[in-house]
Amino acid sequence: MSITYLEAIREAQYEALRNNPSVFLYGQDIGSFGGAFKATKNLNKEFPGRVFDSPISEDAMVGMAVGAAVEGARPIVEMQFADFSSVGFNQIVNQAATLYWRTSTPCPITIRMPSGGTAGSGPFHSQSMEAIYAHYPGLVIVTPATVEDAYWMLLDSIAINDPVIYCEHKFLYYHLKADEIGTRTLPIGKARIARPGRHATIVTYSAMVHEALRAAEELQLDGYSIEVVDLRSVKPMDTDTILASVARTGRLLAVGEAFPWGGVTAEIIARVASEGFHLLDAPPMRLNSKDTPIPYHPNLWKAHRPTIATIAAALRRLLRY
Amino acid sequence: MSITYLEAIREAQYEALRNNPSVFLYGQDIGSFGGAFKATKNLNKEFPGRVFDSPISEDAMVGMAVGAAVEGARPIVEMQFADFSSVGFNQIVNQAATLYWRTSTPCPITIRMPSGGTAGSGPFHSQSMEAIYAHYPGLVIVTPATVEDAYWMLLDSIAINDPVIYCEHKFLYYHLKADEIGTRTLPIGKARIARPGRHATIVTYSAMVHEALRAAEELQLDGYSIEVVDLRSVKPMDTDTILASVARTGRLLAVGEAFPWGGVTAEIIARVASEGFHLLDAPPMRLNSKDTPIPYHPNLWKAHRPTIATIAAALRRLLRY
Amino acid sequence: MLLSRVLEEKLGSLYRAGGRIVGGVYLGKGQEAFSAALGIQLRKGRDIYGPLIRDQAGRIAFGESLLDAVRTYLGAVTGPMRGRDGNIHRGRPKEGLMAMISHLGSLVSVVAGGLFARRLAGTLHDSVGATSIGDGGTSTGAFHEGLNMAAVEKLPLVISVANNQYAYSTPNCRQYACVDLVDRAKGYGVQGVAVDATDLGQCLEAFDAAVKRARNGEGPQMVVGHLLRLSGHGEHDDASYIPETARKGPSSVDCLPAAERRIIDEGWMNENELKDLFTEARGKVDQAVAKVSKEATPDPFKEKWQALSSEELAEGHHEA
Amino acid sequence: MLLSRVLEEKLGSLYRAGGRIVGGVYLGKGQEAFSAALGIQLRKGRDIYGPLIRDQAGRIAFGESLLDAVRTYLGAVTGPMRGRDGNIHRGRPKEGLMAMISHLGSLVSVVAGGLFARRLAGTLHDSVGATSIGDGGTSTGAFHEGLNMAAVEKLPLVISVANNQYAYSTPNCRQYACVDLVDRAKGYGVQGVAVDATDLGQCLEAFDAAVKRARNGEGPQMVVGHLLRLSGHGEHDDASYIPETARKGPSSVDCLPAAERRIIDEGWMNENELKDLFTEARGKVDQAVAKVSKEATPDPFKEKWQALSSEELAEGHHEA
Ligand SMILES: Cc1ncc(C[n+]2csc(CCOP(=O)(O)OP(=O)(O)O)c2C)c(N)n1
Ligand SMILES: Cc1ncc(C[n+]2csc(CCOP(=O)(O)OP(=O)(O)O)c2C)c(N)n1
Ligand SMILES: [Mg+2]
Ligand SMILES: [Mg+2]
Repeated sequence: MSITYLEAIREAQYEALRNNPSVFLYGQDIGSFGGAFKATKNLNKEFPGRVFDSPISEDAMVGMAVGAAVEGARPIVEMQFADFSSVGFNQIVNQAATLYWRTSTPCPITIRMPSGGTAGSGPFHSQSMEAIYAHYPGLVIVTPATVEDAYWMLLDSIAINDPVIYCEHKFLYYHLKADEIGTRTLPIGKARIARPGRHATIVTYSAMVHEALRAAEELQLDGYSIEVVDLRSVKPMDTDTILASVARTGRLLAVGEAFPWGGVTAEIIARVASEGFHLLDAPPMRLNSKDTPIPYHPNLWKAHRPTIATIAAALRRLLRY
Repeated sequence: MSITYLEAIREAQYEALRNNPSVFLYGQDIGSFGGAFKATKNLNKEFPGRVFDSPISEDAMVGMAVGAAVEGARPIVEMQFADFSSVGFNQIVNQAATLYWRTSTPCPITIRMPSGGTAGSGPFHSQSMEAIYAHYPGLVIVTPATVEDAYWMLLDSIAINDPVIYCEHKFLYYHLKADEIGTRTLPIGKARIARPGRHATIVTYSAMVHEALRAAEELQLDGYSIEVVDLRSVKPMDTDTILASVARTGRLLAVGEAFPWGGVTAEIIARVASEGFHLLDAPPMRLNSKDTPIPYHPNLWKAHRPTIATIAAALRRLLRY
Repeated sequence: MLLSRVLEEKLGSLYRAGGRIVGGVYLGKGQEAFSAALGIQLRKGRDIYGPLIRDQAGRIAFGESLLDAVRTYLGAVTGPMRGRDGNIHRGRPKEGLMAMISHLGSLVSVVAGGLFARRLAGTLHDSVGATSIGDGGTSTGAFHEGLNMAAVEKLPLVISVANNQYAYSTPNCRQYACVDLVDRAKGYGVQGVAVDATDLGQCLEAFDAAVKRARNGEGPQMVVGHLLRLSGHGEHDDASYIPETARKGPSSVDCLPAAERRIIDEGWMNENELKDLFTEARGKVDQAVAKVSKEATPDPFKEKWQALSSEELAEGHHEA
Repeated sequence: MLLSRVLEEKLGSLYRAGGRIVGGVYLGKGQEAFSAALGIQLRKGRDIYGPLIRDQAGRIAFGESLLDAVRTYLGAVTGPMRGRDGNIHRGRPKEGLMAMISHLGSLVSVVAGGLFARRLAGTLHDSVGATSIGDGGTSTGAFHEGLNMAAVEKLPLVISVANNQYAYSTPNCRQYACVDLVDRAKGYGVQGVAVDATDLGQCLEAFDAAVKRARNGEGPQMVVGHLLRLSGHGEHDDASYIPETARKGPSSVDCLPAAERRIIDEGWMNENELKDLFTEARGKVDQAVAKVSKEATPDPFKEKWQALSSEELAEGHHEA
């Protein structure tokens, strides 16, 4: 028996619904249809009256979740694709994110965002919006990269008394499997050493963790041992674990799938450069997607985002320094 | 005679309307009322039928500008406050920003965003959203800090065949004055040395340029000469000018008024750390507002954003290193 | 509505005097009857209320204290917003009084969400939710999505549309093209009525009926009130863009003296009793202002600079 | 509409065969009459058309080439989107054919803006703009804001609402609560009519009249068509959530055979002539697919990785 990343997301919602009567699910086509990706498959049968098909109204979906949270509920909102959260943006960054700070009323909502690129999905079904939300005070942004984290971090997100943007990567939905969900992982806010190493550190998150791991394997053949840090949550970002890794290796490559201006990789480098400058034996590097919308055709898409090959090439340059 | 930053914005729109029949203005209360800040004062009298009061529909305001641009117009959209662009966000980042790349049809629209904090304005009338827009491919983001730039960069923005987010700082509207508009400034994309110096570089933009200059004056009394770089546009960001300055001084402090996670200051530091690592004699530092919504009460507001005092303190730490 | 008028006049004069009020002042002059008529239908502790810009009268009717209002306007740290947010943005969500953000329309779905959660929890009983919007606010996507969602969920939401003919300086003709905003109700599958909002009697009747229908499970209700904004958009605005014709039009009646006349004509009170009420109101307001004036304003060194409620997830400021 | 059906059947079978089609396939089966009836009213080069998901028939009627469709679905670099965007997102804005983004509702204001600019430039003359929306899309704030703005500006915009009873898997009862979506028209100050969209005759009449009214300066027009989506949401979807009752309901009539029967009954064509038309259509589609199959797909090394049209403002990629 094995369980996929997507199934882990379903199971976590199952658990949350089972254990906490305040939890409910709201999103387009998540009821009897089970969601565009089947992340809520059968949940509306198993928990009648707690899984709702919403109108195509992302702004109102988030607003209603905030209102429900004020009344003590713990709603999980599913965006059909992260990209569509752009029309719910205001309710997320101005309504949900400011509620506690303004009024001392906690806002325990979880917004699930199917994120990231897959071949043939194009500019509006492939976006990674974690940096957009992380810029705003009052939100927690998680980016699970493993089946275990998909499960435990979703449960943790639901338990947190603040709005959580849960970025689940669509590329991992079906491909990524584990034998079982496994025991509880690290808490949100702590990064994970996905692979220990001595010569350089890659700091990354979400689907890029797996590309980074494969690039690290490739470099192993050349005799280099590369450490891979999986951030797990990009806000809060676990600066201590990053710095400790750079202290061991002296070299840093930050890898992300999002657009290149600003974002997670810039934040990683800014932290290490400011707080761990003396740890660096070489200039820190970063690798992102290109500065264009995400292309539809697989030929282009594969070249738009970082790949094993471009990560490995960047590592080689970093190690040569 | 003198002219304020705000008047320069009005004058630039006057010039654009006068010289180019394709230009029109669309925004809330910008017609006979002349805008919430009077940036369009009298323009609807001077150019009848070219300055329109819009409904309270930021999404549609931007969408309509895109459609108009396709037909050859050069619309200027005024957001009443930058903060309200959050409800026009989707049309900006997904409709306007992708149009040229997707269809080869240029999208020459200018969106004016009254940005930044002023005392007593609170969490929803004080935001600086430049980093949010800069993250997305397909947009140009300008942040004028002087009367001259307010004028020339607005004219340049209108002339550019791509969507431009013109971030005008409300704090500068009335206080910042010049004797005259002056001759044409640098093109968009080029940074300006606002003050030359030898011991450290502050890279900043918009209203913070003036706080940085005053902090530099303060340090002058201690015998330090601080260079201040005014980015002028945050995307494109003029890495060359930044690096050349850091090459001269060996020390970098990036200052911004926006929220601390990511954003312009992280991008500055990431570029310098990656491309100018060997130029740095000390760890680069950054100074932003605090990671909470922007407070309403002036007591809190003054402590939330960087000030002359906190910039000077940061410089002293940077110089001691 | 009388106390509201007295309070707002005081706030206006404090604003003009300068120095005491932090930020802007936004008044509901002329809208008291419409606003209060909804507020008094609501039961604090049981119903949910999401007031907007011009709902001082509705707030008082709902049961918000004078002190909450004055403390917020004066930026006292003792107020519900502790100086973090101001004026009309105040609220106590846990007590059913929502704290609006500036973005118009965005409160509709929030109030709907509160009702939705109660129904789910089995605690809805006969409670209702109510919120307001202006003519301008009806043009927002948030208003549309929120009301449509409330209708789909058949929630007991009462939406009061105060059509005061202007959105800041923008007249109705630049805001919508239907004959009457109440024409929108049918398109949402919502019951709608329109009233002359300068007439307290009509307002009371309409909201009484609408709130009853909502409580009875008949789904969202819309009440459109026709009136004129009798103040500037804020106290910084002299509203000189409102033409004489509108200033003298049928909607320009001030609801407050009209209500007083009615009260006297009907013999419910005499002039002296009314005067006493005013004197009493002035006393309350002056007392509140005097009290709050002595209270502390926020101290940045005591302020907890943290946006999250979860201590363990708060990041440092990453200051230089 | 016949060519549209033949093309879409081909695209569907290419999708199921795998390997050739890039990404998903979204068909308009059952909606051809409604879509084409609008498309043929529009004059390419003079009117603006913003088709949506299920408007293959309207596109053909408007004058979009088969090659543009096939090239986009097959991701050929020769197509209007050059492999950068796909399937139903294609368009040629400079030729009046808008290229939709995915976010539903967001094209309404864009088409309105085109008309607005023309009026300003004095080039509007009798041109109109038209765009489509589904039952689901009417719940978006963008739809509301766009239509309201078009009404305020009194633009010659025709909006066709294809109520096919489902938004992906979501039935109408979870999408809106009014009796008929045409009830929304009045609330915008827009003229609205509803038709049985399975009946080509009704569709033709309604759009003919609506487009004429728009050309005559009567402002925005709404035509609501009642039908059933006869395909999955996309070809990956078997639509098993549509119950038998709906599949056999009055709206489940397939407009194409219905139109054929009518044509034969009225004696406008005989069966053989119709068959010939089909054969001809199949020939055209096969030819287009054969041609495009030999064309180049995009090459990342030849691709210009630049989102801005202004060369001098493009930044490097800041790659490691
Ligand atoms: C989405 C959004 N855009 C712009 C504004 C700025 N704004 C504040 S109040 C106002 C006018 C509101 O008019 P209306 O809704 O009619 O209410 P009234 O002030 O007349 O009571 C505007 C444009 C805002 N608050 N929200
Ligand atoms: C704002 C937004 N949210 C979600 C989606 C995802 N989505 C694509 S099509 C669709 C259903 C559309 O239904 P409808 O408008 O009725 O059109 P139909 O497919 O029936 O023709 C959804 C939810 C989207 N495209 N845009
Ligand atoms: Mg109004
Ligand atoms: Mg539909």
